[in-house]
Formats: sequence, C-alpha cells, structure tokens
Amino acid sequence: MSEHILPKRMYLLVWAALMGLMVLTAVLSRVPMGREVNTIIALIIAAIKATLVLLFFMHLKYESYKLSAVVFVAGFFWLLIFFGLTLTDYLSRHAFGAPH
Amino acid sequence: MFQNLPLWPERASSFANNVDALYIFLIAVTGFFTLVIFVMIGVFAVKYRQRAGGRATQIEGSYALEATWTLIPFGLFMVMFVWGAAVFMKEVQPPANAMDVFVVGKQWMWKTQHPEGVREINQLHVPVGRDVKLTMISQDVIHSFYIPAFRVKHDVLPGRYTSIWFHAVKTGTYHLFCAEYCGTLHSGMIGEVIVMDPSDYAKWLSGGAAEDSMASTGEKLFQQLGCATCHRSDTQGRGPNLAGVYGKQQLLDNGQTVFVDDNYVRESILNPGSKVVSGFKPIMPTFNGIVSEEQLLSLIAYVKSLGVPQNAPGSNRPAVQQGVTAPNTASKAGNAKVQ
Amino acid sequence: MATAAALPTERQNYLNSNYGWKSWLLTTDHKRIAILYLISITFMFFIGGFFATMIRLELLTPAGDLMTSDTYNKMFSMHGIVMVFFFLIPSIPATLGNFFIPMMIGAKDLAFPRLNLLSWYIYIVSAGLMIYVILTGGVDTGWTFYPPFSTTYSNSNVVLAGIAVFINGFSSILTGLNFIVTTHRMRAPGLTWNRLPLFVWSHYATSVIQVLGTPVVAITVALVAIERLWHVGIFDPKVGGDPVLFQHLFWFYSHPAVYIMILPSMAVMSEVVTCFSRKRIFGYHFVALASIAIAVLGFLVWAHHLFVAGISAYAALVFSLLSYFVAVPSAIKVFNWTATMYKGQISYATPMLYAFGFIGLFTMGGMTGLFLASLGIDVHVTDTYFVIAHFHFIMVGGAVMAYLSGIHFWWPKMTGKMYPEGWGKVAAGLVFIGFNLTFLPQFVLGYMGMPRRYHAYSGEFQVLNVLSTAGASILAIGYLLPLVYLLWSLRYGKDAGPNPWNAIGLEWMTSSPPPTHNFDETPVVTWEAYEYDHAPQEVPVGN
Amino acid sequence: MATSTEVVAQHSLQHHFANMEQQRESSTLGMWIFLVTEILFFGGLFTAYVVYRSMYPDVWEMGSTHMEFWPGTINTIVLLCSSLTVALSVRAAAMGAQKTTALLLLVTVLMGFGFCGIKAYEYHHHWVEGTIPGNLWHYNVAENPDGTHSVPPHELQLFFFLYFVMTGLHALHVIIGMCILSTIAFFAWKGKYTPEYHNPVHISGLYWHFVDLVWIFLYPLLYLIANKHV
Ligand code: HEA
Ligand code: HEA
Ligand code: HEC
Ligand code: CUA
Ligand SMILES: [Cu+2]
Repeated sequence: MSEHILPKRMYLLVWAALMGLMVLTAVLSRVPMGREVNTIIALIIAAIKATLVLLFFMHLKYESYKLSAVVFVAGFFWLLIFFGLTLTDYLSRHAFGAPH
Repeated sequence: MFQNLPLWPERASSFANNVDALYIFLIAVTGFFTLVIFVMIGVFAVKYRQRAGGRATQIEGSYALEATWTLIPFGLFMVMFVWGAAVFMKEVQPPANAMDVFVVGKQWMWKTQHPEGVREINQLHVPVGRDVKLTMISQDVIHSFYIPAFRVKHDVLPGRYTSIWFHAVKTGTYHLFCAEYCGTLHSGMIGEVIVMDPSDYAKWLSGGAAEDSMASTGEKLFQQLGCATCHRSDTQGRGPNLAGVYGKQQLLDNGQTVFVDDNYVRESILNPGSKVVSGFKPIMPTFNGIVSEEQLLSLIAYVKSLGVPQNAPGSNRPAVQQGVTAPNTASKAGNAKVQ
Repeated sequence: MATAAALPTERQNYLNSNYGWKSWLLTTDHKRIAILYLISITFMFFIGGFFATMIRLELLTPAGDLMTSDTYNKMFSMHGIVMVFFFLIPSIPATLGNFFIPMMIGAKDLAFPRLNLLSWYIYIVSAGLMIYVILTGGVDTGWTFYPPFSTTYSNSNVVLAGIAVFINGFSSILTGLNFIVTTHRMRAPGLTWNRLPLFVWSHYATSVIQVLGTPVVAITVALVAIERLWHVGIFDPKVGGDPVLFQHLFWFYSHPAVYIMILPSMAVMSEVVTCFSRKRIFGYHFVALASIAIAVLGFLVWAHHLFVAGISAYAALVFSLLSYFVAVPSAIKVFNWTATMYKGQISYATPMLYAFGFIGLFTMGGMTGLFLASLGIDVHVTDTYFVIAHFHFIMVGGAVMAYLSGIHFWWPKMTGKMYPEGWGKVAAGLVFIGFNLTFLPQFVLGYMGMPRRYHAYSGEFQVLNVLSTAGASILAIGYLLPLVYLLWSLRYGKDAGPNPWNAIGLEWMTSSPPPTHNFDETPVVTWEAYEYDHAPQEVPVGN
Repeated sequence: MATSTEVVAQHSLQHHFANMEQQRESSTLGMWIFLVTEILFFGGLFTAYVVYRSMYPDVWEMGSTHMEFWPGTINTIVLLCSSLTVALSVRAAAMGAQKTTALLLLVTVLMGFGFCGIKAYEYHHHWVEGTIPGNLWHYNVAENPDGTHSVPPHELQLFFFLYFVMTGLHALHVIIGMCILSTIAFFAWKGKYTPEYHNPVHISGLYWHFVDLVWIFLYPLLYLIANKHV
C-alpha cells in the first residue's frame, strides 16, 4: 500500500523533541515575564508540539491524501474564529462608555 | 376607523421617529425588490409557459448580471447597516445629564425606584421632555424591559447592571412588557409607563409616601451593615475611604486599574476578594446573600453621593453622575419642574 | 447478502428485494434508511404541528383561557424543539439527501452505510427520549434553553430534554460526516466538481455546518444539564458566571443551524426550477459557490440574536455588519433561480408550484431578516412576533415548502408511483394561502410590540391574532392533504416509469423504484449538470 | 453483487467501494472529519475558558496554584510516550509485524491506566481540599502568601468547574481510546491486519493522538499559569 514507512529513528527524534519542549515550557513558566508573555510563550510551544504530533505521529506530512490536512486545519481555524468573535464582545464591554 | 385594530404603535419617545423612518425605508427597499421578484416570477411563468413544440433558450449565465445583483443589494445592505447603526448608537449612549431611575426585575414583576426614594411596582412614572436613564438588574432570571411606544428594549440580567435611556415626548400611558421569556407568568410581567407633565410629575413625586431618598437609605444601610466600621471618612479605617471614589479609576493590588461604576461597586460588596484595592488587604467580608438588589442600589446611590472627583483621570464621562452626585438629590425634581 | 439474480417478472428494486422487519431495521441501504427517516420525521412534524395548533388556539383570545400559562409555555417550547431539532434539521438531508446524493453521484451507497444506519438509530433514541419528555410533563424553557431559567428556575424536565437534543446532535454530525466523505470519494468517473448537481453542492455546504457547528451545541446543552444537576456551573451569575456566554455558545451553533435548514431547501430548488423550466441553471458556479459562502459566512453572525442581550455595543456593530454579508449569497441564489426561468418552457406541476411559493416566501422571510440585522430596528422588534413571522416565513414558507416540493418531485422515483396531481395542486394552493394568512399579520403584531412567548396578550392585538389562527387552520388542512393522498398513491397511484418529468440527472437514469445498487453499471459522466437542451422540451405529466 | 466478484476476493473491501485505495481514503478522511468535530466539541469549553480567563485573570492564576505540578507534568510525559508507542504500533502494522503492533498497543493502554490513576489522585486531592464546585465546595478560607487569611473569590468555582469538565471530558476520551486500542490490539494479535489492510490501526491511532493533542493544550492552560511554587 502506498503508505510511507518511516524509520524508527524518526519517531524517536520527534518524541525527544516533544519531551524537550515539554521541559522547556515547564521551565519557562517559572520565569516571570509578565502574565501575557508567559501565556503566549506557553501557547506557542504547545502549538509547536501539536504540529509535531500532527505531522509525524499522525502522518499528516506523509498522507497521500492532502484533504485530511485541509480539513483539520480548517477545524482549528474555526476554533480561532469562535474565540475571536466571542472576544469582540468580552473585550469591548466597556467601550463607548455604553451600558456599563 | 381602526380603533380596535391599530396597525402602528404610538410614537411617544424621541427614538420613535428615527426607528420608524428606518423601518419605512426598509419596507420601501425590500418591498420594491420583493415586487420585482414576484413580478418576474409571475411574468416568466405565464409568458414562458410550456408550449407544444416550443424550445427553451439556454443561457449559461452572465457575469454582468451576477455583478449587478451582487453589488446593488450589497450597497443597499450597507445603507441599512449604517443607518441602523446610527440609530442604535444613539440608543446606547445615555446623555450626560439624564435623570436616573432604577429597575429591579424579578419573577414576575417590575420594581422601579426613583433616586428620591419613591418606589413603584409594575409602573413607571416619568416626566415628559426629560432624558431618563434606567439602570436595571434582575433578582433571578433574565427579563427584558420593553416599552414599544418608546421603541426601547434591553435585557435585564442577573448579576450585572444594564441600562437604557429614552426621552418621552408625549404624555400618556404606555405598555411596559417583559420581552424575555422568564417562566410561568412571563406574559403577566407587564405594567405601564406613565408619562406626565413635569409639574404633574413633581407633584406625583412629592405626593408619594414620605420615603427617604435612595442615598440616605443607603447611608442608613451603611451604618447598619457595619460598613462604616471599616470605611471611615478619614484614612484610618481598615478599608479605603469611599469619598470621591465613584467615577474614578481605582488602582488595584495587581497593578491594574478599574473604573469605579455601578457594576464595580456592586462587585466590591458581593465579591470583595476578586478586585482588591491597592494598599489594602482582602479582608472585607462578602455581603452576598445579605443585601438585596434594592439595598445594593441604595448603597451604590450612597457611595455615589459621597462625591465625584472634579477632574479625575480617565473619568471620561464625569457629567453622567452630575444629576445624582449632590446629596440633595431631591432638588432634581425641582430641576424637572423648571425645564 | 447475495440474492440469486433470477429473471424477475417485476423488476428487482430496493423495496421488493427482501421483506420483513429485519430487512428494514438492519438495512444499510441508503434508500431504505431514507424511507425510515421519512417516516420518523413526518411523525415528528405532526407532533410539532399539534403543538402549533394548541398555540394558535390559545391565542384566539387575549385572555389565557384555554390552558394554564405553564402548559402554554411547554407548548411553544416543545413546538420549537421538535420542529427544529427533530423535524427541520434532519428533514431534507436525511430523507432526500440520503436517498439521492449517492444516486446523483453515481455511487452504490454512501461511504459509510453502517454509520448511516447508526445515525438513524441515534435519531430514534433521541426522538424517543423527547417523546418520553413530552409525555411525562414536557419542558418549558423555550427551544433556546437560556440559563439561569433553564439551569435553576424551571420546574420541568430540562435535563432529559437536553440529553435528547445532545444525542440528536450526533445523528446530525454523522449524517454530515457521511455526506462530506461521500461527495469527496464516491463520485462516478468523470463527475467532476463542475459537473456536480447543485443539490449535492448545497448538501455539501450543509454538511460542513453540521460537522463544525453541532458539537458546540452538544457541549453547551451538556453544560446546562450539568449545571442543573450539580447546582453550579459556568453560566451561574452567583459565582461570577455570565449567562450571556451561554447565548454565545448556543447561537454559535443555532445561527448556522438555520442554514442547515435552508441550504437543503435551496438544493431542492435548483433541481426543481431547472427541470420544470427545461433550462440549464443560470450561473451554475455562482449558485454553487453561494452555498459555500453561506456556510462559511453563516458562522460569523451569531450574535445578531444578542443585540439587546447585554453584549457590548461594539460587538453588536460587528455582528450587524457581518449579518449583511451573509445575505448577499442568498440574494445571488434567488436572482439566479428567477433568471433560470427566463425564456424557459415552464410547466406547473405541483413541485414547481411549491417552488414558486418557496422563492417568494423565502425572499420575504430573508428580507425581514435584513430588518432584524439592522440594529435600530432589532432593538424594537427583537423578541416580538416580528421575529416569529420572520423565521416562519423562511422555515415554513421556505423550508417546509421546499421539502414538500422535493417530496412530490422525487416521489415517483422513490415509490414508483405518481401522486394525484389535482390534489397536489389544491394542497399547494392551500398551503400558500393558509401560510400567508397565518404569518403576515404577525409582522404587524411584532412591530406593534406584541412580545413572543406570551400566553395572554393585550386586547388590541386580538384581531390580527384571530386572522393568524384562521390561517393556521387552512395550513393544517394543506399539510394533512398530502399525507393522505401520498399514502393513497402508494396503492392506487399510476406507475411512474423511470423518468416521468423527463428530468436530467443520474437518479432519473435508473428504474423507479431504483434497484438496491442503484445502477446496473457504474455510470461514466461526460456531461454537465442540467443539460436540458439535450432533453425533451416538455414535461409530459403534471399540467 | 455479482458484478464485483473479482474485488470481493479481497474480503476486507466493502461492496460499495471500487477499490482498497478508495476505501482507505474514505475512512481516513472520515476520521479526520470526526476529529474536527472533536475540536469543536472541546472548543465550546475552551471558549468558556478564554472568556472567563480574560474576565478574571487573577482568579485563574490563583486556581492554577491549586494544580499540582508533578502529577500534571508526569501525565504529560505519560501521554507523550503513549503517543510514541501508538505511532510505532501503526508502523509495525504497516510492516506486517502484528504481534509487535499488539504489544505496543498494550503498552499504550497501560499508560492510559497510569494517566487515569494520576488523574484520580489529583481529583482526590481536590476533593480533600474542598475545591469541588457546587454544594461540595468548602474551600472558604484561603491562606495568603503573607500568612493572613481571606475569603477566596467565588469565581474560583468557575475555574474549578472548567477544570473538572475539561479534564473530565478528556479523561473520558482517554478511556474510550483505551477501549478502542484494546480491541485493535486483540485483532492485531489474532492476525487480522496486513500491510495492505491495516487502516483500522491507523485511524484508531489518530484518535489517540488527538487525545494527546488536547492535553498538550490543557497542560499549560491549567497547570502552568504563572506557577509560582513547585
Ligand atoms: C431557516 C432559517 C433561517 C434563515 C435562512 C434565516 C436567515 C436570516 N436571518 Fe433569521 N432567524 C431564524 C431563522 C432563519 N433566519 C430563526 C429561527 C430566528 C429566531 C430564533 C429565536 O430567537 O427563536 C431568527 C432570528 C433572526 C435574527 C434575530 C432576531 C432577534 O431575535 O432579535 C436576525 C437578526 O439579525 C436574523 C437575521 C437573518 C438574516 C439577515 C438572514 C439572511 O440569511 C437572509 C438572506 C436572504 C435574503 C435577504 C432574501 C433574498 C435576497 C434578495 C432577493 C435580494 C434583494 C434584496 C434587497 C436588495 C433588499 N434572524
Ligand atoms: C421548522 C420549524 C417550525 C415549523 C414548521 C413551525 C410551524 C408552525 N408554527 Fe412555529 N415555531 C418554531 C418553528 C416552527 N414552527 C420555533 C423554533 C418557534 C419558537 C419557539 C420558542 O419560542 O421557543 C416557534 C414558535 C411559534 C409561535 C410563537 C409562540 C410564542 O412565542 O408564544 C407560533 C404562534 O403562532 C407558531 C405557530 C406555528 C404555526 C401555526 C405553524 C404551522 O406551520 C404548523 C402547521 C402544521 C399543522 C397545523 C399540523 C397539522 C396536523 C394536525 C393539526 C394534526 C393534529 C395532530 C395530531 C392528531 C397528532 N410557532
Ligand atoms: C472588615 C472591614 C470591611 C467592611 C465591614 C466593609 N468593607 Fe468595604 N472594603 C474593605 C477593604 C479592606 C477594602 C479594600 C480591599 C478590597 O477592595 O477588597 C474595601 C473595599 C470596598 C469598596 C471598593 C472601594 C474602592 O475604592 O474601590 C467598596 C465600594 C466597599 N468596600 C463598600 C463596602 C460596603 C458598602 C460595605 C458594607 C455593606 C463594606 N464595604 C464593608 C473593608 C471592609
Ligand atoms: Cu420577565 Cu419575561
Ligand atoms: Cu441568526
């Protein structure tokens, strides 16, 4: 069947990277950089980890059928729209001096 | 002729004409397009009806037409949006010197209270020709305060103040409805809004049972509940001196600032631990379950009456408080009379 | 499985290939599952219709005299829940979509036939649960389940009703998932996206919404149920929760859900209008892409249900603007259908009559949506009968008419029998007249200020309400008629033949009713959709 | 049916597919779409999280200090490792080493047990602490860093409610995943899969990885908000 078989080393490398990133995120969370910055860094690392899992463990990178990737990214994108538009409300509840 | 069948609601507030004009515009535009569609369907259906031996003329489409019926409606839609938004923005920005009325909704009645202390149930008396701002809260579920003749409506939420304002232009008695489904007697949660001449209003206001103004009720509560033991009028208390805090930016112990408004004062009383004033310990006990919504409104009125800083930083609408700041809120009725 | 292919006297088809309960309840044939859905959904429609009848009867007089206010509250709540979740959302996709998508793309079945059956069973379980709730006292939260009423104050069986809606969601998700994969993977050789019938395009867009939206409403009702059971939750203002957040979550699904209801109707329209005009669709690509645009933009407008709910004025502006964007593709569709009729050979069979009705009433319903999207108007008319009229125009005048149109159009294919055309026309007429009489007065009522969900109302609203109730009784007859004559036709109807309408489309190229595997040989498609120039220019029946 | 006898020889091909490729792509696509629904299923909760965190950032920070660092971190390690074993098991299946597949899946399931055990320990800890939202809540006095006491803000219940619902739902997914993987392991042991036909292993693996993905976000969002002390 047309599926790639990756060398075992590849999986171990990805796994090592994931573990490394996990340590990094745990350590960085202790470094006081301001709540926002800490959160953003943690989320960036989480996104990298997620991407690694998706590309290698879940074979998105080698999937012959690219639609799967499109579908998944779309789902994720949708979630961001969901957050974003909801926040237009919450982050601006005090705008215009209107109903306080 | 249509005495038993009115087809248009009364126009009793300054918004009514704006809303009705927009409504008529929308009817005109959509009516026109509806007509166009109906006529086209009718004409095509008759003119191109199936005939023996006839052939349909195949047309694949036309970019010009597609562009036309994309862009023209889109343009009209934008007009609708902008116009609607303009009407709306007026409705959500209460003018600076509006007179305050407070509304508490509960299953299934409306309780209103004037700063002078007069309370009403399922009624609201207001003077004609004044801007009136309602500060509203619910004791239980979500309700919605709706006066069709004024074209105003806003949901009344538990746990948070919302507000609307209006400017009545016609004396009379108008429907007050609860418009958000709230349980068994939702349809019974109705009342009336009575718009009076300013002089009648003043008479009505003073004719009510001699009640304390909300601020002085609040002051009494402030003593009874023991707030005064910590919040003293000097700087020695265990809590901050509340004089002049209303309407200003308060610095919190996490370095952020908040604007002291009704919702903040309410939160400070019910959930003191969540926003702690810089320089103080989070020792204030919660009064959740101890004070009612009406008492809260009085306490807020009292805190407000302790004065507003003259040129507090960040206080972008100092004038809003004007009407209620002065301890002599009663003079407002007098104001109304003069106008 | 393999039945010996004997030379049949009556041609083998999906109905007579085997008999017995088991052959139906364990079937994986999309056509049989569609029939199962058709029966269950029709049943739920009449339950919802029964509640509508009770609503209208109560509203004959201003006083709340027919039933108690609690009963009335349950009536409109269960009317809304049943009609939306158990009738309209599955209606066209699960019946006509299930039946015809595989046929239109030249496939033997959907990609996951067993999943398809599972989705029907899930539907049945949830509908059964809902009926149980109805029989044991009902639910009185409105179909929108707003907390804190639903979580704390309602005395009715909110949790079970919530679970019913939750479960039902998965049936909808599985249908959507199945359609998406089917459309991607099961098309016959040569059937490119550009040749795909618009019915399939529209259903594809619908499925995207089902997949992306439904999980959110599922988790949201689950949160309400948890909050109700454990007396704490994230919508509880007593601990700082925001009830408005529920409304965001609910409408994130339920606004797109209205497009789940209307897109399949639009799917039917594209088939019916072309067939009875003998024309190619005007602007194929625009109609196809408009479906996708509706699906995508439809997700960006949900807070237009919250304009006065306590959201920020800024957010209200954003959502009002976005609401107008989503109206544009709908406009494109209406204009293209109308243009399709231009210089056609139009005949007036029942499906086409319903199509006329659909286009007109959907236009009116959609246009009144524009009123609601306009902030200045919505403040006044939200939560009044104006809103009720708006969505009944689209959902009853639009979607239900389209459903009836589709059922009549494909009835010959599904059953092999013709329905009685005369009665069909009478019913279509009654539905149109009854509908307008029922819901036109409600626009006036709404602008006058009559709030919705009112058990008793002020005297000056009575005349219009009486008109509305009168209309509803005509409507009821209009809906009962097809039920009777369609069933009648199963036995006494004329044989339809494979293609009574001289229609184009793969589904018409096989016998009626179709054989179990749809096609004797997998078709190879070398033509575009709606090439009516190559078809006879007359519809032989139905005039 | 008779028309497709040649293909039916390949018994794992369902009758309505034309060939194995079509069947494989269909089920893979189906699984990915299913995962998208899962994203949005969790998405409702994440939205609530984002909203309340933006409203009550301090409370969230306070809540996070109630999360124990090591159990959370160990669980992260466990899930990352289990993802590796699943990935390797799919690889083994593709190479036809079915016993290896089964064993690796077994290891994964065991790690699933480990994860749930640690989660249970944490839940128990919150139970003792009194931070179960609702009627069981009895965490009413908080010790401040400087030794004084105060009433914790009631929004803390919101944090814990979301914590329990999110991790609970996640744990439910872990348990479902364990059931699925056990089944697959059983069939692999029985020799059901071949290099040509092992898609069930692949798509069940996807499900497990997804569970891992959710945790990758939950971990920093719950455990690492300005975690001041270990
Ligand atoms: C199938 C169902 C369906 C559909 C398709 C729509 C479509 C639309 N809806 Fe509707 N709506 C509902 C079902 C539906 N709605 C329901 C059920 C509710 C109430 C829920 C509840 O509270 O219980 C509701 C409520 C509702 C509200 C909230 C009202 C309130 O509670 O305050 C709003 C506000 O913006 C709105 C707007 C719109 C808009 C802009 C469209 C647009 O998509 C319409 C676009 C279509 C057209 C515009 C017509 C065709 C256009 C032309 C022919 C172009 C030419 C026209 C011009 C140039 C003017 N709807
Ligand atoms: C698909 C959606 C759908 C459909 C088809 C309908 C169909 C109808 N609806 Fe409904 N309606 C809603 C969706 C729908 N509705 C929703 C979502 C709400 C909001 C609920 C809420 O506020 O929470 C609502 C609310 C609603 C109200 C407002 C109630 C209120 O706010 O107080 C009214 C009032 O007139 C009404 C009327 C009708 C009528 C007359 C029909 C007619 O078209 C129905 C005609 C059908 C029949 C009349 C059936 C005929 C059969 C019989 C009569 C046989 C008798 C039955 C048995 C023997 C079992 N509906
Ligand atoms: C035990 C002492 C105590 C009592 C009793 C008390 N408070 Fe407080 N209050 C405090 C302290 C300390 C603060 C500052 C820390 C904080 O914000 O929690 C405070 C803050 C406030 C604030 C916010 C002030 C600002 O400048 O932002 C308001 C408003 C307030 N209290 C009102 C009241 C009212 C009304 C009552 C009575 C119903 C009351 N308090 C009773 C101690 C107390
Ligand atoms: Cu109060 Cu409805
Ligand atoms: Cu909407």
